[in-house]
Amino acid sequence: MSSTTETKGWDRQQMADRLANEFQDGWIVNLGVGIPTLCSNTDIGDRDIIYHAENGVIGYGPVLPAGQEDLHLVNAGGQNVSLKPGAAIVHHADSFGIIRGGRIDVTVMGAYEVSAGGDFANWKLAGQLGGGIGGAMDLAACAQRVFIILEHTTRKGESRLLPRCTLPVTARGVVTLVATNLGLFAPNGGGFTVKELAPGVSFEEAQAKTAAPLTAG
Amino acid sequence: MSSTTETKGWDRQQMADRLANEFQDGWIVNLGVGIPTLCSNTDIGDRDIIYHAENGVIGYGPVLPAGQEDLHLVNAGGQNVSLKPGAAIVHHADSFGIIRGGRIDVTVMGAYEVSAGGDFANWKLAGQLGGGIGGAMDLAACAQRVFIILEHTTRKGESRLLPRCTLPVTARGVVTLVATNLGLFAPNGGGFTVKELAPGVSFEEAQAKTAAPLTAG
Amino acid sequence: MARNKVFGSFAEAVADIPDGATIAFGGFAGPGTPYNLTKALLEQGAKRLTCIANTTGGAHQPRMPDIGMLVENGQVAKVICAFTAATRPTDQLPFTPYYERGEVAAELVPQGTLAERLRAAGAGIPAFYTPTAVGTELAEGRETRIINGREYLLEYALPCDVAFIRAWRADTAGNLQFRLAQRNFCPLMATAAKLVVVEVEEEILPAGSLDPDHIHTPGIFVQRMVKIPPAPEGLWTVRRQERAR
Amino acid sequence: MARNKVFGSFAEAVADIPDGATIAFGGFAGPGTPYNLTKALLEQGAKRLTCIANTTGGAHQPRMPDIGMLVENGQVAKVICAFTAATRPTDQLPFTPYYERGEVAAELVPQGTLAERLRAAGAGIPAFYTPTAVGTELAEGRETRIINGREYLLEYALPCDVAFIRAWRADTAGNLQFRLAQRNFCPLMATAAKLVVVEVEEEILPAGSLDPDHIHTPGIFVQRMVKIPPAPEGLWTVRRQERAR
Repeated sequence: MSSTTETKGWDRQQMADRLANEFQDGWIVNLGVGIPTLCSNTDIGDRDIIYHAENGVIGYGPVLPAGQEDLHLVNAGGQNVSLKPGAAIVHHADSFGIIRGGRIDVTVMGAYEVSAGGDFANWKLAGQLGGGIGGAMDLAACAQRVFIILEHTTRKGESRLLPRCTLPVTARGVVTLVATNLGLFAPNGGGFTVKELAPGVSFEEAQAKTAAPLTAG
Repeated sequence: MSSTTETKGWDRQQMADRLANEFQDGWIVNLGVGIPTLCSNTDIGDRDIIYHAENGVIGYGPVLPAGQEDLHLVNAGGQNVSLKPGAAIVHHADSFGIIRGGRIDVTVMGAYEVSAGGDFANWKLAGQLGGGIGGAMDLAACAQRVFIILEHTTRKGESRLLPRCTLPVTARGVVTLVATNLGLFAPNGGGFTVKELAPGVSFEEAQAKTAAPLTAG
Repeated sequence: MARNKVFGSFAEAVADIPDGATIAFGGFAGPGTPYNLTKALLEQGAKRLTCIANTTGGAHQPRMPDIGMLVENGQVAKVICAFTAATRPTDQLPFTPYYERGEVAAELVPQGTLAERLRAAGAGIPAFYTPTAVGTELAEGRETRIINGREYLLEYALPCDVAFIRAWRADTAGNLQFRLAQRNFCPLMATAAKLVVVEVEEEILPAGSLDPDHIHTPGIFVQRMVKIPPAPEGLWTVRRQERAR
Repeated sequence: MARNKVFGSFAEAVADIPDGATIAFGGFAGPGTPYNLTKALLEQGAKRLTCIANTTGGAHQPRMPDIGMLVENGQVAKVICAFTAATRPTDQLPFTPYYERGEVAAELVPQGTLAERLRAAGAGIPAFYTPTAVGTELAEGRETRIINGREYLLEYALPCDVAFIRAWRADTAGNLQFRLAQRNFCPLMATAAKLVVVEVEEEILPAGSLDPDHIHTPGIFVQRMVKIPPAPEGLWTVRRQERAR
C-alpha cells in the first residue's frame, strides 16, 4: 500500500491499491479513466503486469512528469505515460480485437452504480440525452473480469451499491469485485459479500450505507 | 506489344499484352497465376500501375532472375518478384480487405470457361471433389473489373466461350473482357462482341470455334 | 505517371469538400488529431456535415480546432461518436447543449464498435456481430443473434466520404507511418473513406524512403497530404502549440 | 516475473499438442511456412488433427514438411483451406487422393474468407457477412442476406487451438516482425489461437529491442518461440535448404 491514514476508510489511492493487489502475475490489465488509473502506481512486487489502453498501447508504464512527456504517447485518459520494454502499438480495431477476443484479464472501471447482480452503470446520468460510453461497453462485455472502484455513496449520502441499477447499465452480470472507500465487496446476486472492511469501518456502518443486504465474507 | 509473330493468332505473351494495354494510369491490378502474370512483362509506357498480390504485397515489379531473388518476397504465384519504390506490405486479412473494399481496378485471371453472361469457372473441374479456389472468388466478386485470359478451345477443340458455363462458376456476371489466342471478346449477354481479332484470324473462323454467337464490335 | 498527392496548403486540400459530406476525424486524446485540417474546414465552411470521431472534443482548455467548433459554426448536421457527453458530471462538452436543443443529431456508438464498423467499411464487410452493448439501452429494439450460446448484436459498416487524419511520416506515394498513440483510428478511417486527406508532421519523403515492412497505411488509400508548417501557421498538439508561443 | 517464452527445441515446443487439436499453419507459397514445427509434429505423432492453412502443400519438388505429409502419416482428420486440389489439371496435391478416398475430410474456403474468419476469431467477432462466393456452389443451402441491395453470405469465425507460424525477428516478450511476404496469414493465426508457437529466423532479442511502432504481432499473443538453428538441423526455405546442402 502506498500510504497509511488515520482517517476512517480508504482514500482514492488505497481503493486502487486494494484492487491492484488482486492482479496476478502475467495479467493483461486495462485501467479506466479516473481512480482506476491510480492502480498503475501500486507497488505489487515482481508481478509482471501488462497495461493495455484502448488506443492500442500495450505495455505502458507510469505517468511521466511534466517536461519528460512524449507527446505522441497517451493512455486512455490522455495522460502522457512511459513504455515498458516489450511494449507494442496496434491500431484501434486491433486494440478492441484484443478486448473482444477475451485477452484482457481484468478491466478496472469507475461507475455511478453497481448492482447485487453484477450489473453496473457508468455511461449515462439520469435525464441525460446521450452519454459517454468510450470503450466501457466493449471492455465490460468481453474482459475476463470486471472490477469497479467508486465512492460508496453519492454526495447526498445515497448508496451506489444497489439491489438493481437505476441508471442505464453498461453491461449486466459482469462485476465480480468492487472497491469503495468503505471496503472490498463482491456482488452475490441477492446483495454483496463483504470481502474486507477498510480500517475503522464496521460491518454495521457499511450495511447502513448500502441499499442491498451485506453478507460477511 | 513485346513481340510479333507470323503465326496465326496470339501466343500467351501477346494475349497478356493485349489485356495489359487496357490498364489505365493509376490502376491497382491483381494478376492471377499462370498467363496473367505475363501482363507485368508488358511495356505500357509511362502509365503508373500498382501490382497487388493476395499475400499483401502492394507495388511489386518484375520477376527477378535466379541468384538475385529475395526469398522472403513472392507474388501470388510464388515467383520471386522485386519491389517498386513506394511498395508496402500488409497481412492477408488487410490484403483481402483491399480486394473486398473494391480497391482493385482490375483482376486478370485464367479460367476453364467463360459465359456470354459474364460468368466464369476456374476452380473446379468436372467430376472433381473439391478444387482450388485460392483468392479467385474474392477477386471475382469484388474487383472493379474482371478480365480473363484463356485458350479459345480445349485440347479437344471444344469452345471455352460458352452460352453458359458447364463447370461450377467462380462468380456470375462479372467478366467484361476476354483475351484468347483468337482475339479480344466482351460478353454481351446473348453471346460475345468481337473487340479485336488476332492477326490472320477471320470472324468466320472465330465464330466456328465459339459455342455462342459472335457480334462484330 | 505517378499522381501528385502533396498539396501546398490545408485550404487547397479541403477546398472541394461538399455540403452534406460524411467526414471521419482521426485522433484519440490528442495524438493523431487533424487540428490543421479541421481549422481549414472551419474556414472553408461546408455545411450539413456528418462527423465521425471518438469524441466531439472541447472538454479541456486551451481548445484546439475540433468538431465542437464546427458545430458552433453551424456546419454540422450529425455526429457519430463514443461520447456525446462527458462522463464526469462537472465537465461539459461544447457539443452537448446543441444536441440537447435538437440542433444537431447524434449516434452514440461504443468505441470498439465504432472502430470495427470503420474497419468493416474499409474491408468490404457490410455487417458483423459483436457482443458489445448486448443487454443495454443501445441494443433496445435492435437485431441480435445467438451464436454458440451467446447473444450478439448486428452492426453495420460505417463508410465515409472523407477522412482527415494526422501522420508522423509519409512518402510521396502516400505511405504513412504513425508514431506511438498517434495511430489509433487513423489507419481504419483511411480504409473507410473515398478521399483521405493527411496532415503530416515530418517532411514528406520520396517514394521508397520508408521500409515497406513498416508502413501503417499503404499509399493506395491516400489521396492528399499537406506538410504541417512550423507554428504559428501550423498547429501541433496543445502542449507543443503552447511551447511555440 | 516475466514468463520464459523461448524454448530450446522444436520437439519441446510441440510435445504437448494433443490428439484432436485444431492447428493453423502460417505461410503462403513459401515465406512464413513453419517447416521446422511441422517436421517436429510429424515426429511427435499427434492424431485426428484439424489443419488450417492456405494449402495442404506438396505440389512442388523438393518437398518440405507440410500438411500433406501429416496426412500421409495418418495424423489428420480434416483440413480447412483454399485449395483441396491443384488448379492445373496436370498437378496433383499429395493430399487429394486421401480426400477422394474419404480418408480425410476437407472444408474448402475462399482465401479471403479464410483470412477474415481467422481475423474474426482473434477479434471476438463471431460472424460476419461477405460478398465472396455468393451465387456459387459454395453458397448453396447457406444463409445469405441482402444489405443495401447486394447479397452477402454469412461466415463464422474460425478459432484454433494452436498456431504454428514463422517469423523473421522476435524479442523475449514474444513481439514478432515478419519480413515482406512472410507476413501473410501469420499475424491473423496468432490472434485466433490459444497457443501460438513460432519458429524464428534471427536471434531472439531482449525485450525492448524492437521498435514498438514496428511490431506485427504483439507479444501478448505468443507463448512459445524457437530459434531456427543453422542447417542441417534447421529448415529454411526450399532454396536456402538446397544451398545449405
